[in-house]
Amino acid sequence: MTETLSYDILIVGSGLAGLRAAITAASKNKNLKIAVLSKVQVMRSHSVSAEGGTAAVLYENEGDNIESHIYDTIKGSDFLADQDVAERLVNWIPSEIIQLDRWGMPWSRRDNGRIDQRKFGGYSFPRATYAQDKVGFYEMQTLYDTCLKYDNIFFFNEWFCTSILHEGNTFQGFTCIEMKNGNFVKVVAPSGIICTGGAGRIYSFSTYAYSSTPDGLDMAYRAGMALKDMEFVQFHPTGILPSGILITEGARGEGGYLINSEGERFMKNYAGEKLELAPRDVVSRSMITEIQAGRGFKHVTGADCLKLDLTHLGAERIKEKLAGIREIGIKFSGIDVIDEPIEVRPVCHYMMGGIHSNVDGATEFDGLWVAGEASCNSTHGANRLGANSTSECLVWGSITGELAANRALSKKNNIPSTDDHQFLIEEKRIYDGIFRGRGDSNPYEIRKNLTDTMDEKSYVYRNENDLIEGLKRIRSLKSLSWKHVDDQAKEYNTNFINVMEIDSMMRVAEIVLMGAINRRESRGAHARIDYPNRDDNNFLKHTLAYHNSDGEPRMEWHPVVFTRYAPVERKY
Amino acid sequence: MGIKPNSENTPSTGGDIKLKSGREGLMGWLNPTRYGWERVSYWLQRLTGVGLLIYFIGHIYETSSLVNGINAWNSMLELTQTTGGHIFLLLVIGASTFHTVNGLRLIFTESGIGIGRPGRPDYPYDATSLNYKQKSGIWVAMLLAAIAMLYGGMVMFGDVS
Amino acid sequence: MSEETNKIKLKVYRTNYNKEESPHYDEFEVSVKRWTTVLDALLDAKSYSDSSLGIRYSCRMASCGSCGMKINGKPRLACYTKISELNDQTIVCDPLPSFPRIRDLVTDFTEFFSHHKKIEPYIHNEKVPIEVVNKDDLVEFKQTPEDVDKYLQFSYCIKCGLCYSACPTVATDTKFPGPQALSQTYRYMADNRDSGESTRLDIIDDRHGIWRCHFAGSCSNVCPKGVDPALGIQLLKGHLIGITKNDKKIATLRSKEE
Amino acid sequence: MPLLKLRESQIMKIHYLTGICAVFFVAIHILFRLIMPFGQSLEFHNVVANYHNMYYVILLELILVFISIHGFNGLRIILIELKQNQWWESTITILVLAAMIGVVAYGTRTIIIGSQL
Ligand SMILES: Cc1cc2nc3c(=O)[nH]c(=O)nc-3n(C[C@H](O)[C@H](O)[C@H](O)COP(=O)(O)OP(=O)(O)OC[C@H]3O[C@@H](n4cnc5c(N)ncnc54)[C@H](O)[C@@H]3O)c2cc1C
Ligand code: HEM
Ligand code: SF4
Ligand code: F3S
Ligand code: FES
Repeated sequence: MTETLSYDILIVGSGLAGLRAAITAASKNKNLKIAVLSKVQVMRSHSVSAEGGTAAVLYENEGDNIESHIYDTIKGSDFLADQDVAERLVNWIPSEIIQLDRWGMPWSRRDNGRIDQRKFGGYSFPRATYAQDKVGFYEMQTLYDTCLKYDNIFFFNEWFCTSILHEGNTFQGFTCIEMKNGNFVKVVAPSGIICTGGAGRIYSFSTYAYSSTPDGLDMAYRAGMALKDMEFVQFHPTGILPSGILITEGARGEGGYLINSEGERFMKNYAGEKLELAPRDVVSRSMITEIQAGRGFKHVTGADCLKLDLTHLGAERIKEKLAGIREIGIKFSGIDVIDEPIEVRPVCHYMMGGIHSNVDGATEFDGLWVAGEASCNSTHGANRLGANSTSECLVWGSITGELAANRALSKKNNIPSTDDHQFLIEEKRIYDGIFRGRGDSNPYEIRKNLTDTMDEKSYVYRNENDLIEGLKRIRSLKSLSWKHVDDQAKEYNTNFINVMEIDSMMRVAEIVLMGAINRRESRGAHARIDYPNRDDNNFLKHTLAYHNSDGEPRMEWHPVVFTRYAPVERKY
Repeated sequence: MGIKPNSENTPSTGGDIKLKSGREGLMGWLNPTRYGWERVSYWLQRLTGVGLLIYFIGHIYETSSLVNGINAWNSMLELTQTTGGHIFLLLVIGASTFHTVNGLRLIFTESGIGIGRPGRPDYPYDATSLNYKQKSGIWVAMLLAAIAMLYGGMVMFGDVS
Repeated sequence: MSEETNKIKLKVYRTNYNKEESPHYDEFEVSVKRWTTVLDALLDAKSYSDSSLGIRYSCRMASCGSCGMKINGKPRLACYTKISELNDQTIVCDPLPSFPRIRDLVTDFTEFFSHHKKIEPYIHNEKVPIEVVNKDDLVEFKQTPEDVDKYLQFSYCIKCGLCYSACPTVATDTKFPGPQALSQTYRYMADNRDSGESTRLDIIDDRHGIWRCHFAGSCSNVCPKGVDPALGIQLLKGHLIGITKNDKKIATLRSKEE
Repeated sequence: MPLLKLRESQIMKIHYLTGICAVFFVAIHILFRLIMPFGQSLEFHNVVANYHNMYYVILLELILVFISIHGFNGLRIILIELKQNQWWESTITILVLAAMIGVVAYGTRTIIIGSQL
């Protein structure tokens, strides 16, 4: 049954990063055959949910400058960002904005026909380039449509990748399941790019799509690559109840307030200058502090929350610039933000961590790159600024696309060796270990348990006891016998896929908790009650987690790259 | 098995997977479920169009008896000028009125007139194209069809000799 | 506003053609609250009653377009349909009509996507280099907010296929591009950065092209995103007949000083 | 056949135009039925008398041609939407054209002979 498909470049994941990479590679040379593999239909990737904006310096004549964007990013990261990477991001992104405009992106415009920008948290200039409040959606659509121009891009809709094939440290390909018919297939190529996005579904209360599970990260981890900085999970201040769907930061960028039960605009007590537009970690912590001080609201579900007030913006402004969140509010919360403040609560939103890579997006394997949220090239350090993630996806999408294409061109006639050894091991792992597994607990209950544990034990504020308790719970869940698939059909077996996803969630959740336990300081999104201060002497370094065949990950440290800014205290 | 890249660049290993077409076929044309007045009008326009075509062909045949002289004509009249024939004619009157009026509406809308302009849709979304002009056009067509049938009935049944 | 729980019956179309399973409905009892969506209910059933339920979903916020299905007789997005707004104690879910069925509620979109691809849905412009090569030369097209409003509505489309499955022509005509692809033709035509109008009009002015739309309006009736494909299609027809004129002026690049 | 090579938009223009013209022609045609009591208007000699009116004959011929074009094209539309393959589509086109010509010819025969009665 070992079907082998051979392409020149394999891109796993079709979010912003994946599609951007595909276009760059495809336009480089018509003869390169590029496969875009995705476990959802290509244009359904999680990136469509991104709402607020893409940060870029466009108006230097109005006072913005590259330097300031770099510094904002590094300061936002609590100085854990690699500074050369942040520079690369900021220098590159303006051309991506223009490129998207040429490809048909419906950017919101100023009256004179130029691209408009709005305020976003943590920036010293309004530089979130936006298209209403559906930025990610429009970007995805623009990239997808542009991909259709190239006959050498092949879309593998609903192909689930399970593992990386490699020979030593050289990338060879992926093993995948074609979901439609259940075939287990080997796809090989000289170059590969992993763009599998974030893994926020390891939390219950999360803004992520159901498809945002860590199987991409886990795939790299199992192959021997390090996952970096996984303890840094961003909690976005404004997720609605009960679903966790996001109200974009753009809502505050347009002038929305956060209020507590005393009707007070409490952010003035925490970030006197930037108020609601302080970085997300700051706002989320302030919100939890307010709630703990008893100044929160109770949602009908029983959850504590605060309110986001947009009523003063007026109907016209909301309908024009925040149409999407008005729709979301009415539909999923029953509240029209024109008339009423909406209940919000900090919600799992972004993983700063990911597959360890360098400034070019290159991984520890030759021929394999990583781009987008799945990567951790350390642009975002300990805390990402809003609107910098779609930027990252676009920039490293094009960088890695270019590099992967170069390698593929130089290896055009070297058909990768097709040794079946790893393929057979993987087949055994997923078919014998999972598909025909003999667990008795319901995997979906296990998943609920796991994600609830993460919500409870490693939320905005963390402490040693909780984290250790959480880790214990995850490990005990892991040791239960739950790996089994009730649905034994071959075609479109989502049950099987779900169980594989849960399997990867276990490992990655464990890494998040272990990283959080080891980092005995508070930095960016990682806030320890027991170590409330930043500790640059001991922890100004990245966490790496390597797979260990005996189960527990092997934790290591990795230095941060500094070019020009020395760490200072972070105030807003 | 074997990879089958197709023109859409969405390869599949194919295999023995069977799919069943989900097309509704003719049922989809009249589709009983709730799609609004425009769907009703679509269906009536089609039905009346075909009905009229059948009548039209019949009518040509009917009148062709003329060439065979007065007897042939009269025996044809005997066939058609019956109560059943009149009821049929009544339906034709209704159908042609509806088809004509609704057809004129369609000619306008399908030329992009009276259908509205694109603009920013605000939630809850109401499609501009399904505006009251269209709906009233459909209702007027139905109303006129009813009136025409009433009038036709009066003419035919009122003073049949 | 209290948190009432309510039990409803969920009837789900089940079949797996490869296992020669004949189509039937499975019934699940699900408890729902005021905000429970059909997707929530289905996932509840999948997690705790029958994990073999085949269903496609992802974003759960009506922006990815995965979860289209026929709910109580009408094509809708499962994640966008609250059970409380259906006012019914029994919710019936069928796969989207007019799409080939893979299994249970999951349908095959290959043909639908290929229709979209056929209309060349990307910017055509001979005057301006579409690829930004020289990174020092970063200027965008001039496009005012009014210019954006002319096509923005049509770019709301999430490719969910609801319109396609509601359209009576699609029910029998396999070559008809369908409301989604046709409205995207309009989207690009109305965009003043694009000058591919004649190419695309040529493609859709075909025996099975745009004229197979008879303004049944069902597409706009079911579209969850307010795209109003019927509007775009009729406006395109106006252009083809020559009644309405396209007064679009092709946009130019902003000059560096502006 | 060049006729078959008409663009669909041209065919539809014809379809709409014939539809619009039909409105007027048929209106006159029906008004002729109403200038005298309905039953009477159908008597043989009255009908034949009409056929001797040159303008009316032209009107009838135009109705015949226009409605045939419109109606049979409508039928073609319905049928090609039903089933799609090369054979079916060309067959339908040819059959519909043939039927159209047949009906027009047959109707014209009535008109010509009728006007000479
Ligand atoms: C609600 C929300 C709003 C946001 N708003 C903003 C914003 O305003 N500005 C901003 O800059 N950022 C924002 N972000 C963050 C940003 O959207 C994401 O970081 C970014 O879209 C990630 O894109 P990606 O290309 O890396 O991956 P994704 O878009 O997540 O795509 C992942 C892809 O990988 C595929 N995949 C995963 N695993 C596998 C596998 N095993 N096999 C095959 N395929 C696989 C998936 O199918 C998918 O195609 C937001 C995020 C959320 C959740
Ligand atoms: C009197 C004025 C008439 C007008 C204004 C008119 C108008 C129209 C229009 C606009 C359509 C196209 C609808 C669409 O695009 O979906 C149409 C379709 C059609 N018409 Fe007419 N029509 C008229 C008379 C007739 C007559 C007398 C006949 C019968 C011989 C007829 C038969 C048809 C048929 C069969 C269709 C195709 C139905 C379809 O496409 O759904 N029409 N008509
Ligand atoms: S036009 Fe509307 S219904 Fe059709 S695919 Fe797009 S969003 Fe869905
Ligand atoms: S439903 Fe179909 S017929 Fe036309 S108006 Fe919409 S495409
Ligand atoms: S799950 Fe994405 S549209 Fe419903």
